[in-house]
Amino acid sequence: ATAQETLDPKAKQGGAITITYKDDVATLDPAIGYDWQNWSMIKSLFDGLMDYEPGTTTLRPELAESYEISPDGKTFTFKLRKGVKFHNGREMTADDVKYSLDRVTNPKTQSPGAGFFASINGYDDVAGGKSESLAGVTVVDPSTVRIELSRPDATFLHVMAINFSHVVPREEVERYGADFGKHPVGTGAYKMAEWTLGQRLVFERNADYWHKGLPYIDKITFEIGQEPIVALLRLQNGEVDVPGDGIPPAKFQEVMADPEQKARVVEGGQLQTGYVTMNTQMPPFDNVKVRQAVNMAINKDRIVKLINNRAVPANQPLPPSMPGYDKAFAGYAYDVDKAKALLGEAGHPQGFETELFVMNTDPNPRIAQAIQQDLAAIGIKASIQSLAQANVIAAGGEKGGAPMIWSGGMAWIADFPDPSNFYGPILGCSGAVQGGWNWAWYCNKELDEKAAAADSIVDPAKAEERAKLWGEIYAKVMADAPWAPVFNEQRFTMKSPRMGGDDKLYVDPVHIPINYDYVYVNDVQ
Amino acid sequence: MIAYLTRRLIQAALILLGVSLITFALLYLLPADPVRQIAGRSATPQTVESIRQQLGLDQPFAVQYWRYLTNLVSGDLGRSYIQRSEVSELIVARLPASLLLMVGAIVCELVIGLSMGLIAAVKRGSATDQALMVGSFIGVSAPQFVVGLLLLYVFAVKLGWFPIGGYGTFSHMVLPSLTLGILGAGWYSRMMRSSMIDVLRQDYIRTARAKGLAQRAVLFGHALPNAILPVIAMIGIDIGMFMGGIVVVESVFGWPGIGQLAWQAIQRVDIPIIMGVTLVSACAIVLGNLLADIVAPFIDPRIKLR
Amino acid sequence: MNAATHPKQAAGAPAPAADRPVLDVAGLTISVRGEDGERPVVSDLSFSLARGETLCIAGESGSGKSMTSLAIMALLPQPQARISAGSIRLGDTDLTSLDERRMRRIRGNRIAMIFQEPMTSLNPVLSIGRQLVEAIEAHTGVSSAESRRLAIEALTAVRIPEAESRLKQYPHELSGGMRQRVMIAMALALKPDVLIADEPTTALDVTVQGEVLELLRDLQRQHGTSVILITHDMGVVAEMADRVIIMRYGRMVEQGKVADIFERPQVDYTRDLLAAVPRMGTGGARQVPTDKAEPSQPTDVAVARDLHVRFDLTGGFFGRVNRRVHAVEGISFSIAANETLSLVGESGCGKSTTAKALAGLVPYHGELEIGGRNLKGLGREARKAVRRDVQMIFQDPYASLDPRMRVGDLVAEPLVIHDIGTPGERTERVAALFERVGLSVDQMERYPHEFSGGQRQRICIARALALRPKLIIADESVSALDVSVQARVLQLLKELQAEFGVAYLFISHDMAVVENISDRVAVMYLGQIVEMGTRDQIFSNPRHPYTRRLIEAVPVPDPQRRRARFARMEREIPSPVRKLGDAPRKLVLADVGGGHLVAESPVS
Amino acid sequence: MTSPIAPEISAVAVPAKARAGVWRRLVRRPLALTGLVIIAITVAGALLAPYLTGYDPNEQMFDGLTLEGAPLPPSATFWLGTDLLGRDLLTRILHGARTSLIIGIVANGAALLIGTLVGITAGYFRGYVGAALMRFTDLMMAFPALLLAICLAAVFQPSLWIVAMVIALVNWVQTARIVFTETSSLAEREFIDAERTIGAGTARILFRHILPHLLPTIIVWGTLGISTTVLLEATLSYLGIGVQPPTASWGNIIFENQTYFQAAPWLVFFPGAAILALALAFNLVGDALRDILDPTQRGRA
Ligand SMILES: Nc1ncnc2c1ncn2[C@@H]1O[C@H](COP(=O)(O)OP(=O)(O)OP(=O)(O)O)[C@@H](O)[C@H]1O
Ligand SMILES: Nc1ncnc2c1ncn2[C@@H]1O[C@H](COP(=O)(O)OP(=O)(O)OP(=O)(O)O)[C@@H](O)[C@H]1O
Ligand SMILES: [Mg+2]
Ligand SMILES: [Mg+2]
Repeated sequence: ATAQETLDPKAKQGGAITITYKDDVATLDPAIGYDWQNWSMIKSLFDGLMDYEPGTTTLRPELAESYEISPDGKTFTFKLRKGVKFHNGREMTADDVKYSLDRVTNPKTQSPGAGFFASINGYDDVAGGKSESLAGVTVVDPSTVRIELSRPDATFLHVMAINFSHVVPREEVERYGADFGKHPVGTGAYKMAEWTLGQRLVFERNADYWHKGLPYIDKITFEIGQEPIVALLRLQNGEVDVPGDGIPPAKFQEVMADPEQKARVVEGGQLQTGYVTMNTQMPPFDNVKVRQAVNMAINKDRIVKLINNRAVPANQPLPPSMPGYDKAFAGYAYDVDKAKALLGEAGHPQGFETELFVMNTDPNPRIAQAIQQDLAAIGIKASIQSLAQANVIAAGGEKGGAPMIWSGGMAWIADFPDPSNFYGPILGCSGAVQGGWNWAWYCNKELDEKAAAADSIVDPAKAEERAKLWGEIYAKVMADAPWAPVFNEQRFTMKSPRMGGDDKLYVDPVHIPINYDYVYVNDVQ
Repeated sequence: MIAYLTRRLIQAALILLGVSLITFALLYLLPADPVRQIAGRSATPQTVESIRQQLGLDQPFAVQYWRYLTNLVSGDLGRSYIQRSEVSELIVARLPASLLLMVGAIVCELVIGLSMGLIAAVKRGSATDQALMVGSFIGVSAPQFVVGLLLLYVFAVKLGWFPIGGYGTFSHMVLPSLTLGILGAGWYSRMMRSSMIDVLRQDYIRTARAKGLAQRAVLFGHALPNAILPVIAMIGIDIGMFMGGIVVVESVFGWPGIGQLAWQAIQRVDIPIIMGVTLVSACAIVLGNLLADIVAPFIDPRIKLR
Repeated sequence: MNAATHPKQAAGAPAPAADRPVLDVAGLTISVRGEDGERPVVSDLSFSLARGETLCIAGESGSGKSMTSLAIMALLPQPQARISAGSIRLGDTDLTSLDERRMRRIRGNRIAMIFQEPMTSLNPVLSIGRQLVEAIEAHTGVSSAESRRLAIEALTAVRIPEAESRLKQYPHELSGGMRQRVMIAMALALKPDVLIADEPTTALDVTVQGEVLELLRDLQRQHGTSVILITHDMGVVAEMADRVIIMRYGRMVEQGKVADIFERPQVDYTRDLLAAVPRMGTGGARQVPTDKAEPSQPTDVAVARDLHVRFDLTGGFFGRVNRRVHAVEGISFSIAANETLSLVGESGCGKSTTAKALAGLVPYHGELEIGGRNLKGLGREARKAVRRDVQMIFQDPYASLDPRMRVGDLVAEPLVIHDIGTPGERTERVAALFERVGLSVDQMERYPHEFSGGQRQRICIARALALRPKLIIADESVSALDVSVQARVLQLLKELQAEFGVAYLFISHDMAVVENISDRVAVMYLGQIVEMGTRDQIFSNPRHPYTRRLIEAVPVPDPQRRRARFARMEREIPSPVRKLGDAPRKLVLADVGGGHLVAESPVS
Repeated sequence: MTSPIAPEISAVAVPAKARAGVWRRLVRRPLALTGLVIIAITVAGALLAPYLTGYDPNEQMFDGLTLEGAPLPPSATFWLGTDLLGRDLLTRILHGARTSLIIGIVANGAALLIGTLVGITAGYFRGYVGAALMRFTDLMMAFPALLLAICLAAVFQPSLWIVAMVIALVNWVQTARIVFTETSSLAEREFIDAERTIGAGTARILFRHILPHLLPTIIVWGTLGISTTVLLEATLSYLGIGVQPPTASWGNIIFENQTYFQAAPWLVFFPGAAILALALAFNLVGDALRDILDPTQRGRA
């Protein structure tokens, strides 16, 4: 499939839109940016070898024109698209691809995404500071790059689509050094026109974009530091096109009650699950019965109601739109009596006292209080520790730090749409270490092996089989119940009347809040 | 004067040194580990250690602090852990807006607070006095977020007199300054009332009245300069108290000041930014106090700069 | 100075006809509200004031003199005091029924007032120029340049040198005498019909007092102003008054022409008052006979040897000490038990500072001994014990009483601190003290601000007496008292001396009182003693020209011997502020016989 | 002319107890009485909270929310409405009074006490003690209060008493500064010299003579401090370093709900009114106290 076909016949070229965010945009360096504000901005400034069909989770080549996977699944050969130019006018070559991968894995870059590339040959040397260059990445010719893996990795094409692998021009990186993130130069649909720190960023259409006809919009202004409630007021006033932080909970019902406003809300799924972790290495949660009891005690419907029905109750780690999600899985139904019984069996008929950690931004403390009340009903007295994000993360990474954590606000939003993304760092043994992200400290060697096996099924034809395998893994996880999945959040994006383009662009699973490259405005002549 | 300034500036430098030491120590003691935030979820312990080393966070406290100080001398506040930019750059970009907002707020405080206090003192015990007192307590007790949104809703959205948030022109400044100033106005009006009542019973007020001066001349010409002195001393203190309000007001009005920067940094334990903001605010406070002290002799000639 | 150049704005009342009284007070009753309900402080007072006349109101302190004048100005202390009956007419206008706005046009313009406390009556943060100019501008329509000129003129009229440059100065930069003159300038700038001067000279020393009185007379001569002069100094009354009103307990007890009052007083109180007036040259006759002709034993209660007190003034480029006030410059004296040493001298010569050093309130050089104990290097307990032996009565009674304490408690406080007696005994002792200083027992429950100036002074005296100290330092302690009370207090002091052998360091500018009470007298000038000797030596044989001048300046309480002019001061008092390292020359005292010490070279 | 008149005043015997107690004079003033009643109600409400309403402060009632999950406005069942979790707001405000009283009165009072002590000592003693104390105050003052509070609170484990301590630690500085200024000018007054000459000790001078003069200032700062500290506690809880949910405090009820102030105004209005009422009540009492204790103001209605 060539990119040209995806052009929307109704789309008009031109116009400018305004998007608001509350928090600062940290950095636009693709090797570093890992916030949800800069995530899709980076996607519009830079390109990777791979990408997804807009509005879907379907992989497709991007800077690569085509790719080949060796039969053992360990060698990937990418043929690069010709005539792709960086914003500085220079043509992108295979050297840039290698440079970018070398750079993101180099510990000096301090990339939070370096670990995604662990399967590339020579990663350990680079990560350990022994080498500056990944042995597994070879420039075959200026438009061909070959990547050899140390093990088969079914997620590797996804890895080539995430921001961290996006291609950067060496000369610009060296020119700006640590400030490259403030002066991003990529091959993307937009280029940076202005960045007034703390106030606004302006993206300008990249006229030289290799994907002819894209993007549609001439100028995107991101206004920073806008309270979501105020952003909504401004949207209603016609000053803002998309409030980047979505519809604030306090205004949700008001918006949905007004048919005119409701018509401008787009709803979609999200690759997200909200769950409660239970520290499987801390008594009494080392007893599976206790964990199951917790699973049964939580009234998920009520919690969903609390957040204005902006989510669907969950019974397994994977969100519904993720391959491997098991529709048939029953999970643990809400059953207080059974939960009590289980607690009794576990030797805690009177319940026990424990702590529930939660990040301190609305609605998370509220959800935690709802959970707290549900637990109290079966005798578990959980006191809430509502802390800043960093402190919750710190507690979770400590072996005896946090018995229970509500994941909201820090919840796992998939980096890429693949079931494995929900396992490794947060449920696998590798994450159950000091400072790790496996807050349940759940380590099941057998499942780790199964996961490795699933990920070595590289052949796209066998994707179905692989998904099934993952489904089984998560079913096993649920049998051990290190988590109590609570809900999968739904996305509600609001847009101004002039915004055009398919609704799915506004709930694009990988572009949050919207896919800037493909949306357009209706009011240009 | 120059000697005085020199001495005060040296004092200020010492105070800033103390502030930096205490803040640095407190942040050092924080339970959250910034390195893990930088390294991300998929990082191996090895990577984490490597980053820790690069940032020098494996060093003993004294070494870290000394390095911070030496960098500070050359104007280097370090790089943000999260944003990865120079802290000085981030602060410089946002400081003018905050200072502007503070100036606006101080003006609002003084204008509203002093006039309320003055009227209350003159009409002491009357219904007006009671009403003003309730007003000043509402100012002190009302959550600024709500006040800000309310003002925004009424004057910007409904009446359209002011823009809905933003930064740039004078009309952008009015509502945020007012929101921030309302709290202080409450304080000032109480202080002013109190010191005004005191001044109004002094002999020299009787003298002024014996001259046949108009009430206005007595109040503004004679009582105000005497009563305002304790209030002036408060302006320096005020700047420190603004910090809390600035966070809220700036976010409601989309005002690009350091309040939001600080808030985000606190949420995410971005220590270099917290340090930087603390030091910069400490500077502002110290300078504010200095200014208040320098102004005082102009109001009360008996006060000597010492 | 021509009155025609100052067009007066039409004020509330038409100009009074020449034959009619300018001011007419009829049946005036003033009440104040206290904790125990309302009580009158002035009852049924009636008098009138003719054009160009000087009416002196004299009488007991606390008799309502200040209240009356405040009532005329409609400036009674709020919210406690009010006029409860009577009328005050200025020409045809009844001032009691005027609203504030119209009253304002009269104040300053038609009636001006000089207040009792010169120290606090000027606004400390405004330049005196500003304070003068605004008074002028408030009532005339003249340009600001013109009112500035008038202000300079007024300052020149009260003989403030370099008037023009003074305009920029602030009150705290002026001495007490100068401040009082500024007040007068302010009151006179608009040439009011009536001038009320409430004890304008009480706080001033004799030389300045003469100056100020002369000024009042001058201005009256030039502009025909009617003056109400409130004073308890019968000397001043005799010098100034046309008519006199004598008040007591809020009522007028007698009024009449000055000569009549002095020569043919009608009521007992007036007679008592006049009899109580201390007269120069008669002091010896009124002294309680004590037989201490020879101070045989050297039982010195207090000794000062080469006492220096200097205050550093900082300034200049580096904020360093660059000048110094040589307030006390090497004085030596001793006071024996049972003895009264008086310290006299012009304002600012260092009298109070000497007293404070003795009371341990300012750091000093040299040596001070109290009861044989050197004050330097005493421990806590010893210091407290010394404190018990030395008591001080401060110059400004109001400032030295904690305004938030009841006066009864204030007087009892020394007893509490030194743990003397049971609460009951203390109350009794305080009550006795109150009676002895001429206050009533029921006043114990009141607060200092509810008293008149003289009453406050008596409270201070009672307080100092509470501990029965060995030495009492009395800094201008009787200046604010009316003569009868003054006489009573002096008598009391003497009795105490006789009873307990108390020694006094008595500081006063009233030479008559000094002559009356002292055993020995020291005359200070610019921080040094220029002459010291027994009372007789000083008063009958003053050797130093400065001493002579002081004695001459005293007004005589006899209207027949009224002086045409007071001696004018030809220059300002020299300043004790000197550059660093520029210590003043030490005067050498020579004994001219009988222990009469005189500085060897006359100061000029 | 006139004859001397017998002085009526001298006949008066020793007055029968003119010293009405401060308390008696306080309750005689209607405004002060109102204030006292409000304070009493608040304290009683806090103490008796469990018995006053039929609800548990933390009970998230199923019928406390609409089907869309919205809180309920005031009604006969829930007098002040419910919060976002379906809890009875009145019950939470009553229980929250405990926290807020501790913060607004104990912590604020402690701050006032420390500030007064430091300010008065520094202002009275010149020399090294005073200078050292003032430099320390300057140092503390140079901290942006909120940042310092956050750092302090984050270092310790959050709990109500830690928060109270932190608030006291942060808030004493301003009081100290103002008290210092006033004390140093009071120390120059002559009546203080007079006290020294009668042998009054330092403690007596500081607490019997200087302190009463500072009362107006202390009262103003103390009463204004109530609202400020209660809201500061809320900021800290909001940041996760204050009292932890579900413990209610007036401040955190406001902070949790402030974005909803249009959709559910009662959630902000009632706790806000409670803070205001408490602060006003203390101010009324404080103002009256100030007048009563200030003899120059006697005779005022
Ligand atoms: N503010 C006040 N409140 C209550 N009583 C007062 C007040 N001011 C003065 N008094 C009382 O009023 C009476 C008259 O006081 P006033 O000041 O007029 O006396 P005076 O004649 O001027 O005495 P002195 O010569 O001592 O100044 C005194 O008994 C005094 O105690
Ligand atoms: N604390 C001080 N600092 C600087 N100078 C002072 C201080 N106290 C007094 N002086 C100065 O010392 C000198 C002597 O003052 P002192 O009060 O002893 O005079 P005095 O003889 O009592 O005069 P008066 O009769 O006016 O009371 C004056 O010039 C005064 O200005
Ligand atoms: Mg008087
Ligand atoms: Mg003196």
